[in-house]
Amino acid sequence: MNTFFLLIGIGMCVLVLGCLFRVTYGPTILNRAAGISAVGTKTLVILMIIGVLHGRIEMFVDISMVYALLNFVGCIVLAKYLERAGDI
Amino acid sequence: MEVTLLIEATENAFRILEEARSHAAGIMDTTIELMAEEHRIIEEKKVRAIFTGARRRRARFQNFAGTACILFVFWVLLSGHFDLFHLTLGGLCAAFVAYFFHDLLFVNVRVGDIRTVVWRFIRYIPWLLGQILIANMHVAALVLRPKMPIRPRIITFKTKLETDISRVTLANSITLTPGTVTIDIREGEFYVHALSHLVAEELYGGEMEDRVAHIFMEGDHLYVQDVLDASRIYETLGV
Amino acid sequence: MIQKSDDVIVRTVARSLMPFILIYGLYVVMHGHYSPGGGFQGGVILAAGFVLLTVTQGIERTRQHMSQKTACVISSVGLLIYAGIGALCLILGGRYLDYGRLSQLLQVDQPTARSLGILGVEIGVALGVMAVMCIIFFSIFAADETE
Amino acid sequence: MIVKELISAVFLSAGFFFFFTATLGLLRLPDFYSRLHATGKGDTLAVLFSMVGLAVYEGLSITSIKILLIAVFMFLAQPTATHAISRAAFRCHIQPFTR
Repeated sequence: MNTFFLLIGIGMCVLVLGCLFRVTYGPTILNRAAGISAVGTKTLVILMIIGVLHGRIEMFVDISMVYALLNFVGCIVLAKYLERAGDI
Repeated sequence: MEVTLLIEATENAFRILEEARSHAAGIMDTTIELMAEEHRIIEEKKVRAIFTGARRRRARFQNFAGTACILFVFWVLLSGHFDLFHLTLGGLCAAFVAYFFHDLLFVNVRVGDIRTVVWRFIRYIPWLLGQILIANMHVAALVLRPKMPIRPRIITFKTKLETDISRVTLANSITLTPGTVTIDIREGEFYVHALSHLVAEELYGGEMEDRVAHIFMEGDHLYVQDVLDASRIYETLGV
Repeated sequence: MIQKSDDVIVRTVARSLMPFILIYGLYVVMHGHYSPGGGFQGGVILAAGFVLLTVTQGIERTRQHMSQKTACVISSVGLLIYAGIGALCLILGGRYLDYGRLSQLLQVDQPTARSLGILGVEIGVALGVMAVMCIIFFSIFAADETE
Repeated sequence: MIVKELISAVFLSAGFFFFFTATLGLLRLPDFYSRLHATGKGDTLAVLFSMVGLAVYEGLSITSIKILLIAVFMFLAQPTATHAISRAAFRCHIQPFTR
């Protein structure tokens, strides 16, 4: 079972690389924001899988929740800022 | 001759005086009445102010108690320590947060309806989960095909929903269901980005809007279920 | 000047999430000695809650609870709690932040006193961090206002 | 025990599949709004599936309830964040791709 979790985790990391492509080469800053949000969501699951692999899931669940929360707040603040900035 | 004239004049004068007196008395009476009425209105206003103040205070207390209870349950779920010290700490924290932010969680909630709303919302979730699953299948089929058959457009439609919470529910449901993302809400008008005209027409049909209106009991839709729920509530109240 | 957001979705969702964010931050602060986190992390979460409140409900709404002046006072109080507990241990004959000495004062045994001392220090740190983060946010985003 | 691990594995695989399609959509779709379709829907369901899988693996405890709380939070937050970004784009007068 641990091997399975490891495989899923490695696959997630590959997907994060895919999202980082969009973050790096996205035509506008809005594409980058969408990519960052997607990376944050995947990081959530990667953190949980690391927790399972280390056998300390009750510890990593808190970190993961904080990550989800800060991702949400960051996304809202970034959207508000871009909205105020006008034309891009 | 002169005497009769004098008598007449005197009688006239007395009559005029009498009239004036009665007139004055009438004016006095109306003045007293008006004053009494004004006094009564002021008194009534005072009493009503006392009552509404009390009602507002009571509503505030209800909000505070509800928020504190919900936050305390959340704390217990998070904490996982059930000894007295941690429970006391949680109660203090919940009361502290609820004291400052009691107006954030509940706004415009009619207390009598909340059971029905929650029950209907719970029954709405499985349908929504099914829709999300269909949406993801749709995206997956779209993305995995080599030539992506999409025809994006922005459509607008006017909603009949009125309160904030029902509009938020509808907007988030639209975002989660196949092929549509809510972009903006301006004065009751939804701007929706749709991937193809098929999903757009499905949205114009308004099935989801009807469902959301049914949850929050809005719009001009009266369902049989509404009547049944109302009769059940009245039965439990013993009316 | 940060206006109230005119987007009903973001406003409503943020309003209903805000108390839960605060209670989560308090949980992280209070359970610092069982789980990851503690004063700094909990303070940052509390500050994130206030940032969310400011961005969605406007700065006037936030100012009812946390104005610049209040934030300054709270940060000072947090530092005072931290330094005060440390100095109390010093007065009672131990080293700085030697929580075990608090057992004489609180009439409890050593491990409980240590745990209570850590809790107090963490509350102080969290208050300080939260207030300073709020001050930084206000100074950056509401710079064109004088108070 | 093997049944529990099997259920957990199925859920995690489904979650991984939807993450994969979401990322592919983010990379392949032609314009900004269409990309939000992929991330907004795909990530929500994928996180839901992954969290349910991990909660099943963990068994019934406080930790699994916390994991499900994360799923509920994402269920509420992800569409809102998607909407916020797309609204910012709409207010910046970014025209959607049309064919």
